[in-house]
Amino acid sequence: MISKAINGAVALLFLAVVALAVVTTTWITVDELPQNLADQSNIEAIGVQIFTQFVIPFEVLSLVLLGALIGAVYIAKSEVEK
Amino acid sequence: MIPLTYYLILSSIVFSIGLYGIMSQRNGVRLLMSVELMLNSANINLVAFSSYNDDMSGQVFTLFSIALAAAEAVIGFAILLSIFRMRDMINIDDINILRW
Amino acid sequence: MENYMLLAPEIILALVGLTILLAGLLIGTNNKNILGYIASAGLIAALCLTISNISVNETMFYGTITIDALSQFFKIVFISVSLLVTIASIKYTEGNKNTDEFFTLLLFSTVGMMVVASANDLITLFVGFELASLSTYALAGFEKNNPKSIEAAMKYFIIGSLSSALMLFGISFVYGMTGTTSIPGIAENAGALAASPIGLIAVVMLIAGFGFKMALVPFHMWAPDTYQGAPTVVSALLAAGSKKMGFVAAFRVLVVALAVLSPTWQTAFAALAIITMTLGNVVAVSQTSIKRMLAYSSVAQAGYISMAFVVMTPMALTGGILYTLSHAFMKTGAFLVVAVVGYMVLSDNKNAKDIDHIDNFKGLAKRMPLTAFSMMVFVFALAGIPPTAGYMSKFILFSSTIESGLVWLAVIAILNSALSLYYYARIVKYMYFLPASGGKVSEPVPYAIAIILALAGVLVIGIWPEPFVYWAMEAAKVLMI
Amino acid sequence: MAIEYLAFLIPLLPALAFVITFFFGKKMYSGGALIPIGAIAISCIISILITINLLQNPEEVVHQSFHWFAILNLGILIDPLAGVMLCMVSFVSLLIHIYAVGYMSHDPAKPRYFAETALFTAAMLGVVLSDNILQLFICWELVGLCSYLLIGFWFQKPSAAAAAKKAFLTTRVGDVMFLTGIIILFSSIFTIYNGNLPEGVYVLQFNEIFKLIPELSAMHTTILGSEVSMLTIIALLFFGGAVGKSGQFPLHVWLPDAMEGPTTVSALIHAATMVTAGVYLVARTFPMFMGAPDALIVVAYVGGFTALFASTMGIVMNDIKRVLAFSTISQLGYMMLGLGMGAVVGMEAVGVSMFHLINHAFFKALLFLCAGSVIHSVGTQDMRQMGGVGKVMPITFITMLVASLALAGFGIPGTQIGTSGFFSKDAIIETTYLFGEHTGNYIPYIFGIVAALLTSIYIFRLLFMTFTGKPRTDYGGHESPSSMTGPLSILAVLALFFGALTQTKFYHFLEGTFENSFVHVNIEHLAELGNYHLVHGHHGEPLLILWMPIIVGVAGLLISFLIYYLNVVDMSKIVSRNNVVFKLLYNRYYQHQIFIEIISLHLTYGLSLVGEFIDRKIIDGIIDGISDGTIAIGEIIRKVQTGVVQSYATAVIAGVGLLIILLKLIVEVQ
Repeated sequence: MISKAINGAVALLFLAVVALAVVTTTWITVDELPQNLADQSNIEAIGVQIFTQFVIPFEVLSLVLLGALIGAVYIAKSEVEK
Repeated sequence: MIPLTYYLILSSIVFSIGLYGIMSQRNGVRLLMSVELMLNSANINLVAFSSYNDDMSGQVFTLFSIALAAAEAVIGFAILLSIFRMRDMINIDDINILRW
Repeated sequence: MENYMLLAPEIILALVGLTILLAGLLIGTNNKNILGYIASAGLIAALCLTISNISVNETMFYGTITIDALSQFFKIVFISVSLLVTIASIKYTEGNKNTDEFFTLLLFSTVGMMVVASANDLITLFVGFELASLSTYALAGFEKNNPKSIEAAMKYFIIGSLSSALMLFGISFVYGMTGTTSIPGIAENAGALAASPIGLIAVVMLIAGFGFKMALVPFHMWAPDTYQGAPTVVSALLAAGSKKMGFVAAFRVLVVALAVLSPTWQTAFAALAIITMTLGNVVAVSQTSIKRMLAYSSVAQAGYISMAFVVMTPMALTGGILYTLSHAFMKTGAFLVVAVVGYMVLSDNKNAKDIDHIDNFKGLAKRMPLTAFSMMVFVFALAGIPPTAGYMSKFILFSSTIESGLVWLAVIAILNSALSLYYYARIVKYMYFLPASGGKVSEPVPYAIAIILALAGVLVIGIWPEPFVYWAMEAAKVLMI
Repeated sequence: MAIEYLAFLIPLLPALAFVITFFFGKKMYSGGALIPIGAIAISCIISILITINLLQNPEEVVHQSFHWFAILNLGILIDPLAGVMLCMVSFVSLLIHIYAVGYMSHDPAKPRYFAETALFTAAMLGVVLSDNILQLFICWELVGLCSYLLIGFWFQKPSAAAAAKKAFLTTRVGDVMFLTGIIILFSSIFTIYNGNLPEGVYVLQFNEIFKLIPELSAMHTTILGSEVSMLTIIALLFFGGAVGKSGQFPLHVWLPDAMEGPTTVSALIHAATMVTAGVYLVARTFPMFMGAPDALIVVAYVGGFTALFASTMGIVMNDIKRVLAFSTISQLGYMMLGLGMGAVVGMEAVGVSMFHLINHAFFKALLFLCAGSVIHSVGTQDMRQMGGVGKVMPITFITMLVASLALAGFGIPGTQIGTSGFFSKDAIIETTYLFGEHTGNYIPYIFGIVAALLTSIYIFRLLFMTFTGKPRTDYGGHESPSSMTGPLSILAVLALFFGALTQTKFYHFLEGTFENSFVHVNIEHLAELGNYHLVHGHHGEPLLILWMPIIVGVAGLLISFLIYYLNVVDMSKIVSRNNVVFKLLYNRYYQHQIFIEIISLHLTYGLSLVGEFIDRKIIDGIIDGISDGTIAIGEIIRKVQTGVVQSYATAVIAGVGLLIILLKLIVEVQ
């Protein structure tokens, strides 16, 4: 129980530090958000970006998923059947 | 218009909850949930920054990170499953053969 | 048109990985040895292609990938380590019906590390990081019926995902302040980040993420447990390969992208380097498991390499980069020796416990002279005794530290390396000066080849360091723009 | 005839012999001993021929070098200093290898022995031949490794394994200092050139280093509030390396324990060659010491104190090899003392000290080999179990007597009659007197003269206890085979006559070491940098001073003769403090006896015991304490690793938090 309290205190302290930093920072933002959000489809823009600019990470991501799949199946599979 | 800081405070709170969880929970599944919380709080940040900076790459990053979080969870559950099969429980603080 | 040939090593390795996976479905367990040879062939091809493009400098794919001296240097480190591990694993996986998964994951993790080495964008970097991590989580738990192996994987996984989350959180702030994920773009806009309080938090979180891979204290605690519990060949990969990924990522992100914040992270690395090398060496002294001892020694070595971040002169970066190469050969070699000894112990007694206990090294010089001699060279190299690779790297690193006026740091490092000799010499004592408990054993050929290659690497760099130093210098130039 | 072109063969042949013997020795005669013997014989011949050439033409030193990497090189330099050292090392090594054929004849691990000694010889020749400090360091480490392997040659004995480890670790302390010195030197040179090295300059080559001595000595740094010259720091760190290797106080603790190895190893490595590497290092870098204020004085004091300290302990040892080990430490102290006298006599100090080094190599190797011969025959190392060995082993006895006379330095001053030890040791003591005369500081002289008295006491004690009287146990020895007595006789001849024959030429030859085609250093000028005032033409010391060493030598002989031959004092009674006064009164020579009792026995014996106490308890204790402390701390810290993964996560998070706070504080301050 005490350890949980300590953990809680650590987490709260962390929150305080980050929140303080967030509040005191002046963030660079665009002056105002695009007015009519419904007009803009960001889906299309994201799609284009994925297949142009971020095509390499995307391809690597395919390897990640495959690797995770192989690893997970291998580890989770029970070895009882001979 | 909601100030950007609100999103960031929210994500910090979520992140801290995740931190608390990973430090205090003994159940493996809860631990994984905590990790997901932390990853997703970062996603909130990324999306918020993305729209407030009017730059699309943050949202693409978010998509990637969601996929990665899924892959991570898969591996995590596989390891937990394997632990469960071996010891019939997933209280990970009892697993300490390797120490010192 | 992009020059795809420059990415050929990654493509080849990914394709070879897939081929192995498919071929594994078709051939029987007894013939699966061939998969190891295919993987080795793929790695050798990738190594040759990387070396042939060693002096290229090109940015590709909308600036997400860059091929330069630094990336090629680290790719060669990663491929060499994987090659040594793969060759040794031919014996380790013999008769295992999951050989295909093993080699596929091994190759995938190598691809992940190589992507990190080339990354010019935080998204690429993060995805590559995760590819290498996820594959190695599974590899650490490869002996899934061995509670130690699963425990190792679990600890590695939990601390690993915590670190990725911290890193991603840090990245998100960097993105928020600079508005871009591209590394050169961040370098341009990092001024605002440096001026704001959030910059410090972002840097610390990034250091935590990279420090997890590098095994810097206090982000190191998974390392001894995981290195001890994981299959020894995988420990070699983690200690020698995956650790270096942390360094190359830190070089790219901190030194190149966040150069304006250098006062912050230099201070952080100064503190971490001192704590890391001291704690690593002190705790290593009292270990009885060789794998655990090597793990702590590897923690300590990470501390030495981190000195490059503190000093930040071209010579120090050269030393740090050369150290990663030397350490790759020394550590892989040392872990492979432990693997051979484990093999020997198991062939003595099928149900042996604690196969990595130091007692198993008693009289090794009598039982396996080649292995014992190689181990002696490896540990002396780790301790920094000439004429080995470890000595050369330490010499350059420490002398550049003194030259830049950080004499106190160099003194701490030199004292630490003197202390480290205590436990390294203990292994030599066990191998050469204690009676053997069995007859002569001949090393399995794959292990012997891998160990001899590592030995050759350690000695060649030690005796003829000129080309390697020159090459590391070229890599360091990339960082000093 | 250009024998110089073959110089590179000198270290290469023994190295080759190592490879051949190591891999194929098992199938050859006597463990492949002939291969190293042949190789070293050729090296020895080449060395001697080159040195003879050098004698006729001291300006033309042999220098070969090839590019190694970037700004470093591998090279061979044979100047007068290296030349004499080469001849000595290869010659002594050759004799000991021949001797070992007989001595090791019963040991099954012969091939390993001969391979390791061959490697040692190669490395030692490498140390001597190096033309740059880095190569010297590499060979230096290799020598240390061979020493480690050979001390632990009989690793089945736990004491041997422990001794090997101790030797390795203790000398490493020195090696770390040496390495630090090299690194500081390297970076200082970089600073001097501002990072722009001239083309074709190998920065760590001796000629380059010596060229930069004025600049180095002008660089200063602050240590503990006082301004210190960079050169002094570098020189003292080099000396630290020499202290470790040459068994100087306080790093001498490994040398007595090193006697666990085979006696031939003790003779070769721990008497004649490796332990003198430290002295050689100081001599090699002597211009640096000349240019560095205070460095030579430190060398002199450490050397002198070691000479005295070790000789007091030599008196109480009962193990024949340990007596010789302490004697070696003490004599090495003399050599360092001699080098330290460079503060007054300049280059002559190198000549005097190296002359003692060479003579010491002959007579100390001889002492060890005689001891080995005795041990081989008697089967024990404890002198209390010997006695009367001289009757069964006449050749060994005679050669040992010669060696002892040489060690104690018997001879007639003012003439050319005397053992080799007489000429070299007395020269050192005379220089210390000169030092006293010119600086008013007679402490080095007192160190030297008292140590000379004690030297004479312990060596004749050894001689009388071992070779005279009646056998105290039934050991049934026999004279050793001719492969052993042959080398003994050769060494005995050298120990007897080498000094007298070469004395005058030797100093003159060595004084040219730093003035030749390779390096050209003006010692006078350097002495000014180091604030030393050199004196020239010092002859006509009082007759008493000339005779003093021989007087104390004879006094020591008499004391030992009385106690251990005539048994006028029963040592066991003294030690047990039984009725000392009674015996004293009934002795006719009571005046003399009191002198012996008080000075030599109680005082010296007490002093020896204190010395041993300091050695065993305090110095060993500190070294052990550091290692135990480290282990204990390690044990505590490792418990932090609880094995529970949440605590690891907590550590990561706490680490992040602490780092943020720490950086925040530091950044605020900045």
